[in-house]
Amino acid sequence: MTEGQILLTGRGIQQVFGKGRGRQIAVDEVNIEVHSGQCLALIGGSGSGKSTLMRILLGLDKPTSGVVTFDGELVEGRRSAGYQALRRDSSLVFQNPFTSLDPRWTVFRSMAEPLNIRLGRHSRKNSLDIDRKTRESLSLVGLDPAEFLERYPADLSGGQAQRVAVARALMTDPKLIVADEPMSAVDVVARLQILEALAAIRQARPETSVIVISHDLGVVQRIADRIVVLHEGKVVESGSANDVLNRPKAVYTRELIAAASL
Amino acid sequence: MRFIVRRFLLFVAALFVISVVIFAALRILPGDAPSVMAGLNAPPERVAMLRSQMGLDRPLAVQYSSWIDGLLHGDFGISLLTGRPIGSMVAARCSVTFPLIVLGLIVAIAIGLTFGVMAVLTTRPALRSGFHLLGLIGGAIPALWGGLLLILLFGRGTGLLGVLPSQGFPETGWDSFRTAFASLVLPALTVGVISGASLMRYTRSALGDIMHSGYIDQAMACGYTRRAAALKVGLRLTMPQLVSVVGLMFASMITGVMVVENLFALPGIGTGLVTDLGNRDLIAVQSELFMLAAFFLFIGFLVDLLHRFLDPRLRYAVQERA
Amino acid sequence: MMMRNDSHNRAEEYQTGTDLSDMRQGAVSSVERSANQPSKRAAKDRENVALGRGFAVVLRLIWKRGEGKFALTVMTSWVAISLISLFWTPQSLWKTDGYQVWAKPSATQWLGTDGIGADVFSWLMAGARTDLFIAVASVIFAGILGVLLISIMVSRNSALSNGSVVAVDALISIPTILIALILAVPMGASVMVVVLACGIGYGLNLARVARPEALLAANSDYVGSALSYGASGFSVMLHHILPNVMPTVMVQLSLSAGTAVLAESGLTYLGIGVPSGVPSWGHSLATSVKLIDVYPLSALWPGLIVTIVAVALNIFGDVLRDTTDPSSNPELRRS
Amino acid sequence: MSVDVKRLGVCINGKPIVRDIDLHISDGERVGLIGSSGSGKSMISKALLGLLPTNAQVSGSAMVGGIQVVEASEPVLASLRGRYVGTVFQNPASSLNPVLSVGKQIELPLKLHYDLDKVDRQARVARMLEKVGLDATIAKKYPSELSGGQQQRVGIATALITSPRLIIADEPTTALDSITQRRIVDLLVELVDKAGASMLFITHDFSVLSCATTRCYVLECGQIADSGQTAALLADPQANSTRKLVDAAHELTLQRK
Repeated sequence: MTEGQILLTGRGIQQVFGKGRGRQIAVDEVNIEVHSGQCLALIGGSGSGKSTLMRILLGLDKPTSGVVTFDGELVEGRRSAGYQALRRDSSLVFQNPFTSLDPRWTVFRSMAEPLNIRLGRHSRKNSLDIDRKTRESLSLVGLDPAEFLERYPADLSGGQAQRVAVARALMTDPKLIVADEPMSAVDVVARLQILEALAAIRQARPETSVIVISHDLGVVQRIADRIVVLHEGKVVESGSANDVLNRPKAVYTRELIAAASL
Repeated sequence: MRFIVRRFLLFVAALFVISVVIFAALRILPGDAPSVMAGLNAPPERVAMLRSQMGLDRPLAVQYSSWIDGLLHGDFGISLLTGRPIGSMVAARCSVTFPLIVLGLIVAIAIGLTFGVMAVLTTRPALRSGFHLLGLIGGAIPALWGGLLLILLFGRGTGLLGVLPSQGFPETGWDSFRTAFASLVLPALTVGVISGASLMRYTRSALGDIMHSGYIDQAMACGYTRRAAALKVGLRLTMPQLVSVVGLMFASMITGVMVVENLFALPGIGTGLVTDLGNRDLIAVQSELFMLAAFFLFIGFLVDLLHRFLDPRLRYAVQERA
Repeated sequence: MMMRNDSHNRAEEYQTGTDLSDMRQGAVSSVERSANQPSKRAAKDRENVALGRGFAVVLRLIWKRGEGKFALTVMTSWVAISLISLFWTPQSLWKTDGYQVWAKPSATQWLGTDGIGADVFSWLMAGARTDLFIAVASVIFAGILGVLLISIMVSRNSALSNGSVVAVDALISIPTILIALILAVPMGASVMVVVLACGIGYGLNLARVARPEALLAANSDYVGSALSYGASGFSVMLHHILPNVMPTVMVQLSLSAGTAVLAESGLTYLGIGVPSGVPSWGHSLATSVKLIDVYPLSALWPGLIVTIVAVALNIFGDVLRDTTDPSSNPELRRS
Repeated sequence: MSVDVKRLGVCINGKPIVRDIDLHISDGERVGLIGSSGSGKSMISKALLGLLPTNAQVSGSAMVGGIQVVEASEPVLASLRGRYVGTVFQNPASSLNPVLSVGKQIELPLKLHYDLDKVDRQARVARMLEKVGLDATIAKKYPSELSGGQQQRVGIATALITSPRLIIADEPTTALDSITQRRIVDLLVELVDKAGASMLFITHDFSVLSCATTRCYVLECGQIADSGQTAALLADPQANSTRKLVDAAHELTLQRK
């Protein structure tokens, strides 16, 4: 496939926690780039630093050293153009769908939230418009709007709730969707549904970039274009999905492949 | 260790703040204290003499620092009304109040823990709602009324059974141990039952939550019965919470203690404080309030330390950054 | 300057990009704007109706339970008696009779008379309104203080939040009565002493009790998500965190109302609560202590009433918690 | 130890969670119980152990090693648990007692069921730690100081310390990352086989099941929907619910080209 423009880059990113004896390098000299329209899988076990790296790439945490750019703009502090652009053009999907949806809000209200924040509660872009967009997004992830819009999270299964979260991420038409272990808190059947939802999004919106974070190579094989394997804070392998899955170089990658094979 | 030091510094800081608050509260007293004390038609010279005796003619900063200086040296000042040192006055009152609090606490813990655990362990719905009702009503009884009921039931003279003294404390204090103890039984029961009821509610909800946790499943899977798991594992796991609750109970009990002291005519801190306040004995009230506050802040300090010590998750918490 | 311009442009591009029909947005006519007005109002109305219905549903759910019926009945009667006592009591509060002191209950004086010959029953009835005021005022005060403290405790400014947590931890060990004593020294016995002491004490307690839940909400992913879309800390507090701690706050405040009534009786008895000329249940209880030698059974009534009210408020708190949570309550979710 | 479940049903507050469960585990056999979340699979394991909440009603019959556990008294069940039946839970972080050191945690079943002196118990704990691949120094640590994988190894050691004849593993790997997951399953299977014990392995993931069991039951909406050899079901699923689970497993595991 043809590679789009570079959307997000991280150069020499390092994150150190604590000092003295407790000093711990969570992310060590990581270079990473995401093109628009690309799906990048960030793979690593627990403690590999993948979530730390994600927070830095999204501008939510400040790295000890290193530079992040988004859409050509430097991400540095809350006032930088890159940070503002990230807030505007990126969306997050969290690991546990039930803690990422407010239990006291209906699906509709949760989904409308990003636009309400963006446009102010009583914007001219009135409720009709938001209404239409929620319906569109829900249908895209394979949920019937008529059935789900007025439900509360307590009435959803894990897979349904996570797809609602994915649909919410679509509401702002982001250039980048980041999904942090979106499938590890739900059962296999639900995992497949979420995977299908992500694939549908990529098909409907080919310009949208997706970063999927996971500990499991198996779940990302169908959607990832590129794979970056993180181990103990370092990138041990990166390349096209095909190369990494079929011709792994690092020992750790081979272990991951073995663990994900039947 | 660092936690202990930090918490101790906080304790000292809180002491300082509360001393300033008490000091300030007594200075903005409406009605000039010396004139009140001297009486209605006292000559101005007498008022002025009282004023200088109380040290009220000095600048505020000097008054405050000499008060604190005295406190640090164990000198709490001299009561102008009785002419006795406040330190010994308070000590005498404490010898009534502290045993009362401790007895009340024992009653409360005995009732609260036992019934709380039983309420969790019982499977009979009737018993369950019985405990529920007990907790509700027990915690809603005003101390004054509770004391009154006990007097009506057991008080010597007026009571139906008339077995226990309901008024006063022996002049000789703890030298006549049996009478002294007997006169504390009804007051201690009053505050103990009321606090016990709320402790029972806490125990029931805290232990009830733990019983639904994986820790109990694991303990039972190792071979404990449900009962044993509740007693050996569940109670231990609720301990940090319960210690906090008992610590707070100290604070909530003191209102009841003061009330029953007055009701049962016990010469304790509560009765003393109310008398001194009525007499506008400024110096005495100031020192007594401060000592009470210091006592409760210290209890709070101890409870926090104990809480920390009882929960290894707090001691050894690995910093998680997943 | 360039950058700001750029981001501004993109924001507009975004707005127009999402909806082609909004291309004319730059020149929105006043007609269109006013046309949008009613729908906005309709939305607001719908919200209010939903809120009202939620309230009605909660009330109905509370009423459906036996203990809820009891709590609601007691609370309604309390308010009703308070209102009635403003206009009418069986005997005038100030009618005293020097020949009729410590009288036994009779057809005119249902619970007898006190030391100056005033009607005990009438004072008990009038006491309802003072205690109602104390309960409501101290709950409002505690609620405001508590919610304020909770907001500070979970704020993202770590110096502020840590500071407030330790401060609350230290102050919580100061008993309510001590606060009342300190206040009573300059203020004398007054209703405000009770309200302030209870308000401060219960506010601190509320903050401590609700903090774990507030933290849970504050650290939750739904708050993280809202923040990542650029929501302000204040808006997240208002729309996510506070609604999620509200059940705990309500329960705690309901319990506090009961405790305030109990505290009033204690403080008044000790002479630092409601002053002696004002009717209150504490006053009636204190009277009944003296009545005990004369007519023990009528001494029981004031205490019984205080207990019943406190029990009702406790029950109300419990029932409220069970009925206001949509995640455990399907009936609230039905729309 | 064999397990024989006939027409088992569990209701909670009158609401049926599972019903009509027929399930058999022979001596030394590793059997799986698979179903998506909410299918009631954990309820079955809890019913076998007598760990159901007090508001649950159980009907039918469940024989564990010749003992009827439905309606059995608490002491009988307790003498079974930890001695003849070992249990590994889903999330060790929320099941290992946080105030017990690892050594004391593993020692607990020995202490409750056997009259051994302290030295003997500690020696057994040390041997057990070695078997599950943990360092002996870990015995003094608390669960919160360990990683997820280490915690689950402690969970396995606790379950196996008394050499029980039946292991019930309730989604033991769900909370772990994929590599750790694989290692834990391999370890569990190895230890269970070596001891000659039987195992009931509960999961929602067919790929894990295929490593851990030879035969399995598929649970859907509280009822057994399908059963058979794990490999056969995986190769050629017939029942609808089985096919859904197998398809998902195929889709989510790597097929080497």
